[in-house]
Amino acid sequence: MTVTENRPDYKWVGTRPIRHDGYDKVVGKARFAADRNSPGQLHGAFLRSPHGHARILSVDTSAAEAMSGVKAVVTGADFPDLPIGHPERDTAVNLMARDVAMYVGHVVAAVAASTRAEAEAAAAAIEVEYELLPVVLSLDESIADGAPLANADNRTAFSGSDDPSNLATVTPLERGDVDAAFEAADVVVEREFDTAWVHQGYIEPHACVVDVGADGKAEVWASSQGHFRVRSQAAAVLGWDTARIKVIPAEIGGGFGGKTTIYLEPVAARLSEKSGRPVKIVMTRDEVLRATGPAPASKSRIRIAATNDGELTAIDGWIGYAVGCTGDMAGFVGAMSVASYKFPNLKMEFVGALTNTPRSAAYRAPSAPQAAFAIESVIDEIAQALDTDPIELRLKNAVVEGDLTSMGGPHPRIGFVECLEAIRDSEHYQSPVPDGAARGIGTGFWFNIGEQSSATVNLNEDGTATVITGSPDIGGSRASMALMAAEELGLDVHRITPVVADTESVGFTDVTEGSRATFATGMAVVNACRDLVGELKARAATIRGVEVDAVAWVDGAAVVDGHDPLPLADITAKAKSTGGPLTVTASLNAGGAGPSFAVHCCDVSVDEETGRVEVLRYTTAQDAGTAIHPSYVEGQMQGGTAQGIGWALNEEYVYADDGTMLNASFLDYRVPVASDLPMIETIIVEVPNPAHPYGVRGVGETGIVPPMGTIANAVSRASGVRLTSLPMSPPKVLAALDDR
Amino acid sequence: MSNDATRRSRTHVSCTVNGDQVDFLADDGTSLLDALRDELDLTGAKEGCGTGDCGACTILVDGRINCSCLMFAPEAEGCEIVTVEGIAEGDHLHPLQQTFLEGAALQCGVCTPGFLVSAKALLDENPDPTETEIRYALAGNLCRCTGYDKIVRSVQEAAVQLRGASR
Amino acid sequence: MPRAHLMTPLRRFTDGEAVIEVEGATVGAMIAELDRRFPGIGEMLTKGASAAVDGLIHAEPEYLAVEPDADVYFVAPLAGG
Amino acid sequence: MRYAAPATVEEAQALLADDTGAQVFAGATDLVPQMRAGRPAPSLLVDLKGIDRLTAVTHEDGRWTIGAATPTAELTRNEAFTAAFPGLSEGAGLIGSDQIQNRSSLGGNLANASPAADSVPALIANDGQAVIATADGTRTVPAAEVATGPGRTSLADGEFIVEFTFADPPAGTGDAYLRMIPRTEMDIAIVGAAVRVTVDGDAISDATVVLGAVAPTAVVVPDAAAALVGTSVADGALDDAAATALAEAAEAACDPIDDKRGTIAYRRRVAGVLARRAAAIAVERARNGA
Repeated sequence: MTVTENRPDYKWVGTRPIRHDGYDKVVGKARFAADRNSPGQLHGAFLRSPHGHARILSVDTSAAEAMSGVKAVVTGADFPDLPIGHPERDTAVNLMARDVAMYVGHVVAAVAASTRAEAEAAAAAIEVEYELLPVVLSLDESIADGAPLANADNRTAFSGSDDPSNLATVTPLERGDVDAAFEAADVVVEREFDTAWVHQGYIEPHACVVDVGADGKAEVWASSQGHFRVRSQAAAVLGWDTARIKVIPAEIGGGFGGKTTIYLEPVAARLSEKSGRPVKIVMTRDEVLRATGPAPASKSRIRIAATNDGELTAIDGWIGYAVGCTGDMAGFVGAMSVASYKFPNLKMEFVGALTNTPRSAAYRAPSAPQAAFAIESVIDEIAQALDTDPIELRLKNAVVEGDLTSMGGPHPRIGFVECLEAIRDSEHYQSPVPDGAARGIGTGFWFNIGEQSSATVNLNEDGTATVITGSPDIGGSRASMALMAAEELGLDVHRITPVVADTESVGFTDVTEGSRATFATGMAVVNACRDLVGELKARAATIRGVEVDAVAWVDGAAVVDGHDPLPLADITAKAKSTGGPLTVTASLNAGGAGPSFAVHCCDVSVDEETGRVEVLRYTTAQDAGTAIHPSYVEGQMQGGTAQGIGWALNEEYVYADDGTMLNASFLDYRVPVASDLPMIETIIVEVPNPAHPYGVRGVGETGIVPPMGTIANAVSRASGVRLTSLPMSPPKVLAALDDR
Repeated sequence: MSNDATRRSRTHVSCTVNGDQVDFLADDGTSLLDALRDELDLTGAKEGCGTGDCGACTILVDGRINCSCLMFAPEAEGCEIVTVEGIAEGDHLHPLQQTFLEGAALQCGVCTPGFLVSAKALLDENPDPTETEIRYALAGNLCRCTGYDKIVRSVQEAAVQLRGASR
Repeated sequence: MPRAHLMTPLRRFTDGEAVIEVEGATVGAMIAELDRRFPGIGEMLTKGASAAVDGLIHAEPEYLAVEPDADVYFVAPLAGG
Repeated sequence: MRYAAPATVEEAQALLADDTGAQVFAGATDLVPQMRAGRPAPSLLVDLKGIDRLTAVTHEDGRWTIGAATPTAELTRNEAFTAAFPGLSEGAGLIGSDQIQNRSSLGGNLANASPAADSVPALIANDGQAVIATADGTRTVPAAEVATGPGRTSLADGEFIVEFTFADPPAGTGDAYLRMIPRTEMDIAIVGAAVRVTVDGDAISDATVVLGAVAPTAVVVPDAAAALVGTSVADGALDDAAATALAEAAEAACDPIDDKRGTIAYRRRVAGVLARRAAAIAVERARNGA
């Protein structure tokens, strides 16, 4: 279902063609990173730290180097020591520990050998002498007075201090007079919340094949969300010129933010350089869970004031994130997470604190789900206290265009109210709550980002087209690029071939994150097509012998008064005689990414004797701006929701006291399976983003923000007790029920 | 099975894969998944976990679904193996492949080969499954992109088409 | 004169002032002037902030033109997954 | 690592006698993950599925004989077996996904000696007898005596389970198995409960209650059975007092651990709940079958 506002009459945009890369993916031909083998390749394996925090006193690789099949061994000493403050120092340190191992699973050395088994055996034979250091495992431990340092290199960003600290970022936000507002409030609800570490859980483990030639040039076959970032990070970590490195984007088997940084490629490159052979490294699932991702655990305290007539007058809170062993991914965690309600008075502080756990990575709308879980829970409790409808309460306080975000800065045109109304009016919300069940509402949003993209559009001799971009296709973006090109050129979408090109074959393009591919790369495609249409009109003017001003481009043909329309294919057929090949490249740094809001509604039942929660029905409404390919917009909404349901109910890292992850498998790290979920009904709301030629907003991230609050609110209404700790696993729910 | 119960550590395996007779040598401890991918270059089946928990390596062995990561390569001796590369009939996609495409049942596509094989096994045995039966039959295949909605709907649609075709 | 609106963490440079009137035909020129008046804020605005102008958020907006009566909001740099 | 596929029990016995580093397997659904988690690789893999006797299912003279390596999918598909032992069939059918079901076996599930094995409580509740190949023949022991602790069994080196036998259940008998997992599939049981009852007239005349995942091995709970025997099911359901007594006895029999999958308190609580729920299903089946 789609709810649309004033949408132009498009021919291709908004249709649902079969994706161009689909055939290869249903017949098993698509090549993901691990599907690549190079002649003569070696296999890499890692030695990882068994300690949560330890100084590396010595590394003896001699026994490993003497073993059968071993061709190269590398350690931290094989990489340049980037200075503190270098933007890729944390990437480098995480790839390969230099002096200190900062979490269980931190790479200490790597081996390349003829077979994987030989490489693993040799890695195990490397002897490392450690001096154990104190392990900081939780947010509370990290921020405690006198806490040992999790990473002595860390400085608090923008604090002006050069003293080592566990605090990566401290971000206060304030407006109005919070104290006065709470004084005057009719209703105040305050709660504390916590959430566990969770992993992105992409099904494809990280993998790469790297071949460094004797000429020093490196060919990298990698699975990533952005191969230009792989190139730039690898260049920085290796100390190489960027131009030495060519990164070829393999198909990517899921990323969700977790493949926006690198773990393997520079190590494989060094091993390849040393051995003179291509080197393939494929992580095991165990390694993926122990040493990549995850998203930060959090703790929060949220207090909200309201009047009896339902105005939310103030929010006061603290949200802390345990960001893992380095601070570079912490950014202003949380700061961009509070912007859905007007809150005339606001006082928040967001903290990112280091722990001896894997360096955290982005996970769909990073830091927003933890915040939304807490805030949406408190708002729901206020609705219960005021005995008011949870959607009406939110409608009364929802931000609209011009309202300020928590950081300052007014919202552009946004569709939050429209999403609330879409759920309110939905068949689901209007239907009675099933017997024995309860219904929850939750909301979320993400700003989305623009950033740099490039696109080249080539018109072929026969009037077909090739659209070349540098954004890896994670979930159908090739089809979206082709649809926008089809609309611009007036060409059948199936006569367009969308291509994701390597770093030497298309202009620089930032990583696919922040829901930016269809927005920013799409904008580059549209710009290129528009320039191309200008060129087509000029060629048509030459052919017709008229001024270019006399040519219009209508439905894929040049139209000149008094002549039959001149179809695109007739112009490309005469390209040689009218000036040569028809090709245009466009590049941009896209501003104006549009925030995307979502409102979720779910029905749950709770087994009062076992604490088991069953999700019975789920509906999501999200503002897509304009859905270029509605099926893949729905897919993003459904996929984010399913991940959020996992985060809400069962997913969590379980650590032993020494920092060892105890559940590093898909058996015990419990992502939802098909039988855990109902259909996820979708309502695409289309409030066009004025900054995009088709009104696109990114849709990839927002879907994961509302589910935890939505489900917590439903479970709390079903059970009569407020659930404040994620995951809401059966033991935790049963304990909460006992405390009623 | 051979009467010579004791084998060398590298075993000659003879079986059919997607209808073709194939022979290959495999280390005894290697998984059938690795043998298919590395010896036969059939990389459709993926390793997502290596422990039977994700289903990305699902193949048909004598008509039944198996995690090829849990099979030792020599176990394939004499078996009929079908991988995702073998479920289309010539140029004609299997109805499941077609409905997966039309129904946008794949996003990243890395789990798709396993889902297609599992869903084919389900429909071969139960031409008219309920939504719940589909969900439980596919519970051994993890997908992290789609939330399963479009996968389940595509299997339902393929079931309708297959029943129509066999009428 | 354009107005620079500073998110809270930036106000430690301005003695708590949230809105500063500052000359500048581009965001970069505004940042230079702000840094002259409030030493240290420039690095943070350059490395650690995005700018929202006319409701649109821009990353690395140094050369973005600013109208004489514009409101420029300096906010956290955005990322995503 | 070598691989061997003997065709007879005797060939397998000879292989095991020759190589003390040999490891038998059927589906390897536990063996492969354990090897990937660091368990030393065996020198010889002995695949038992090629031995006809280990995959045979027969019903003769009032006894069922189930080859120890028979894929559990073959048991859940076997309508006569499932009608006779619905609880054992459902327990066997809960081991992993459909993919796993085509590999997993009663023999492997028992010999792996996980306290949480889903088929084991009902195997014991139905008085399954394990026929074990020894160095020079076979011996038969109750299935309950095979696992002695997590990962430990009473099987001597070189021994393996050949088959299980079960007597036809008496008239008016029903069994059921329930487990608690956080998801709906693909998890290891936090608690499992198998109950078998025989109903004579309007009362329960015989009962067995076996719990999984709440102690180092599956545990038979005589007190829980005693709480059922003699109680009336005249109105078609368990007597409330009997149900409560059953749950209390089940809780009392638990000796669980805190681990990544569940807590002591949670396991104990839910053991009582599942025992009660499984008993209700078993009674219903017993009455319907009677």
